[in-house]
Amino acid sequence: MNIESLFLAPIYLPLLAAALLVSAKAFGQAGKTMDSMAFLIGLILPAVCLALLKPAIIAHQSVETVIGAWDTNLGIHYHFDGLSWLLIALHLAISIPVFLYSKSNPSHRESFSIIFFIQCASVAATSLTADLFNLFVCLEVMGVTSYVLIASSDEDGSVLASFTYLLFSATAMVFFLVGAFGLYRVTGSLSYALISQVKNSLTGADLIVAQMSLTLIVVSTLLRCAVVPLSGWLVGAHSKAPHAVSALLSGVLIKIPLFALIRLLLLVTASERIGSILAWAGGVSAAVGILLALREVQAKRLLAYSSVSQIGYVVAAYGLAIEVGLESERGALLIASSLFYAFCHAVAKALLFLSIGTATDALGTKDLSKARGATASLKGSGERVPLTTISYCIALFSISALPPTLGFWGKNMLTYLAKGHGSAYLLTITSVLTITAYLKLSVLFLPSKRPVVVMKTQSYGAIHASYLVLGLLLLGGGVFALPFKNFIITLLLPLGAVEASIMGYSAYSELAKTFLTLMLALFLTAISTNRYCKRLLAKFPVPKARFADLFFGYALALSVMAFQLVR
Amino acid sequence: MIIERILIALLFLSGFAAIVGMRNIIKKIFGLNLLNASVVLLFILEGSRIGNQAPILDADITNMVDPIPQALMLTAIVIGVCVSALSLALAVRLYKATGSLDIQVITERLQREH
Amino acid sequence: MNILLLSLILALGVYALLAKDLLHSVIALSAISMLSALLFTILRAPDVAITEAAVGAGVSTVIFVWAIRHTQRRDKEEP
Amino acid sequence: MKKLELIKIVITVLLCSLLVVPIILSNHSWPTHARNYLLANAQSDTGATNTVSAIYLGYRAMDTLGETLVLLVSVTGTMAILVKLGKEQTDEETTSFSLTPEKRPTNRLRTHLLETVASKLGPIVLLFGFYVMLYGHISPGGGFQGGVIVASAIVFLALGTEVKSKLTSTFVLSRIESLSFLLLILASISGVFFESGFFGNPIKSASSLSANFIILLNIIIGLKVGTSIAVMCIAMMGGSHDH
Repeated sequence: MNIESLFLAPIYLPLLAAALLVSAKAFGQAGKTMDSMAFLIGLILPAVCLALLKPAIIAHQSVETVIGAWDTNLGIHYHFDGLSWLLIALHLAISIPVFLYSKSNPSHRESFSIIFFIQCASVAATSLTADLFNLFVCLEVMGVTSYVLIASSDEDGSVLASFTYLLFSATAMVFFLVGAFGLYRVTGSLSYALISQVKNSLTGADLIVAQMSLTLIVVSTLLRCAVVPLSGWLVGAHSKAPHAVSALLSGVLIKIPLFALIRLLLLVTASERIGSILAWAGGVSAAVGILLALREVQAKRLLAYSSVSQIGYVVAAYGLAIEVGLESERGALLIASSLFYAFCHAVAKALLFLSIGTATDALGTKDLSKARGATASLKGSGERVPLTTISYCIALFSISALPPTLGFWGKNMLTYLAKGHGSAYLLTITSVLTITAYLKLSVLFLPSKRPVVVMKTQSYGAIHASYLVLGLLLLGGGVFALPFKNFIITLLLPLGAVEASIMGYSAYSELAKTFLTLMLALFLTAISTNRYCKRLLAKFPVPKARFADLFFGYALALSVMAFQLVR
Repeated sequence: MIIERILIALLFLSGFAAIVGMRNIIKKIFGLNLLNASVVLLFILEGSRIGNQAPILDADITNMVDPIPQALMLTAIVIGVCVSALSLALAVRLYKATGSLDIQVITERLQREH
Repeated sequence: MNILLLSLILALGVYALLAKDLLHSVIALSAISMLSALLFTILRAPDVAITEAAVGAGVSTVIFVWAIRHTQRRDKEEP
Repeated sequence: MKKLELIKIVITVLLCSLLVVPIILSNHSWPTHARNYLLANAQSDTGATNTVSAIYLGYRAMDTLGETLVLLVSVTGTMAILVKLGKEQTDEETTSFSLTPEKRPTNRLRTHLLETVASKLGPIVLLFGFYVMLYGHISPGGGFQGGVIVASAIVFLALGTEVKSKLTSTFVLSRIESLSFLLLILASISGVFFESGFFGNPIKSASSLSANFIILLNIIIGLKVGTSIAVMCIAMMGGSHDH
């Protein structure tokens, strides 16, 4: 086994698992044994491969390989380094518990697992690829699997959400193709390295064509990350999907394309301009997302809006890092904190979706104005240890950036590093509002006077296993946050990042700040639950996203980005 | 030369306008099909400018067209058809659920259920 | 010749979008695929031509017809 | 309100066209070095004279794998929706096809002419499909195109009533499909154990036929594509012909 075969394992092993499941299904052999075998091959073995690769990436080994071992530039280049290792690790950390959870739902049969494994392979391929057209194919596979998984819910609303997402992103992918056409035409190549070689020598009209093509590619990829103004599709899709799928989509799938894009962005000229737009877009996403979440009354929709808001943090730090340049100390720290926060949010949001999903299922309603007493209902439906409530609390602490969880370190480091940029203010306001929004969500678990209605009883073994993995990641990560952070910085070094440590950062002042934030949030909650204030809030118009508005946002993003790049 | 490109650009824009503006969801999918077709035409048309022989290596081949866009478009055509098949299946399910193909009516009827 | 084919394709495309009868639109799209296949043959792309003829004119037409059969044939504006 | 909507749509299309049209109209000369490289080396690298096949299943085989996955996933998704639709409604009416509502089962629309011609044509088309599939490395065509033709042949056989073929049963078809998908994945992984890497040619020096790996992939992809599209089309035409 050479290193190429090892780091490509997260692509082909899930595919093998999917193929085995397809055959088992066709030959009527599907069952528990087959499922566990697929789980071993498709998820555990890739994790083992990643563990085996750890020495190589700590030694800063970055490997560029051509799939199929062709000794020419025509082949598809795959690039392996610390970043791709981290992305695949992030995905595995979420998808293993999510797969366990999905087994608790009897309506998720073999076809669910098959599509799930294909999606795993596409995520790994997206984080490794260094070829423009292959990125297109990977994004399409990722997209198609998402559409099918979203629509696999029994609700009719999920079909509309899936359809909207499909049409929006399929159209954007055609624009991506036009971008690939433009870049191939002026540079004569599809692999990132060769594109950047040629692109630096372009002048005049050719340069403009290249920049416009790049705009189309970047914006079409960012669509998958749901940055404002491209986020209209997310709320429907993530709130209507089955719980396991929501956890995976909100946790991982909106972040992978963002970090896969970094290879392309680092190679091109004037990437700092894209960075500055992204920094602002991130701040605005964070603020807009949380404001919309505050007035939402449906549990899963609130979580989905909060995803828009949280991805804003990641994008803001990411954009700032690109703006200041990854070679500088601040840039290196920023990109590391962006990835670190992506990890925090992925785990916390996955846990939130799973626990809230289980709770609302047990309650039989998603409406936050009515639903109370989830803990009792869960107990009634057969949960002996109130692990759903406990894990909700852990996730709540993490996403509100309260110690001792992972989120405390992640969010505070990120806002500390972003200081000085305008969007940092937006991020600070957002962190107060986040706590308010989640306090509003927590009413689900308040005790209720009404008698407990048991919707259905089920076994909680698999569900609890998934909670345990995610909850331990949050708590354990909180304890070992600093070594973890240093590990990420070390891994990102081959990208051009310098060795850097956080100067002037002290946990005590952060604790004080967190306390202030918490108090402010409690104060705001007290105000907003006031009768008069509620009446006032209800007067604000609800933004009604129509289909054409999605594309309006897309056109807006395209023109802003193009204006910045071509100017 | 330039007229061909303008025609393709017009095809692209009419497809895009249909996706954005049409209210019938099946018409939107037609628009997506046209969009795909225009990009495929664009790649093949421009890739064929540098030669006049099909890209099959016979003995007397000297000046063939660029095969790369052709290989890429094989993939793009198939992906396009797969996506539109899936979207049509979703559209049929939406119709069965709401009894309409109009995106606004569908949205309203599905929201009313909640 | 290319220009002629392309303008035919454009005209059929616009017709497919504006026709009130969805089945007519499907036939127009199918014709677009056939014309594109012809154009690809002229442009020395036989592989793409075969694919477009088989996939675009064949499979996608079947799926479109199936979808229209299960929904409605008329594109009517609803109030 | 309606006017505002219209203005929004017009602005959207205009802004997007501002970006896309310059790229489409760009006059930069088309790059030739890839073509020149292929002209010189494609045959010695891959053994295929059809350079499109050489790229499609050789240099860029990874894209083809992705495309096959998209097909698999979308067929699976469509079939799941079909199954859901089938549960909801059992009696079929053909109101949508005739402009005046009629109530007769779908198969009555098939005429005797169609049935006879389809069943006579089916085997010939099947043969042609396999020809396109097997000769993809030297002539236009290949696994995917051949597969679609095979699928249409199977649909012909399913339409016709004269020949009763096992091939039209979704049961058999989905078994072939699943096996060929497994074979495709195994073929792509096999290179890992023969030191040519993922998607490397594992039998490069094993046989005198230099295009062996491309032919193998063509057959596997053809079977996979043909059967999965046939399954979908037969299901769409209203039920499988399980005996």
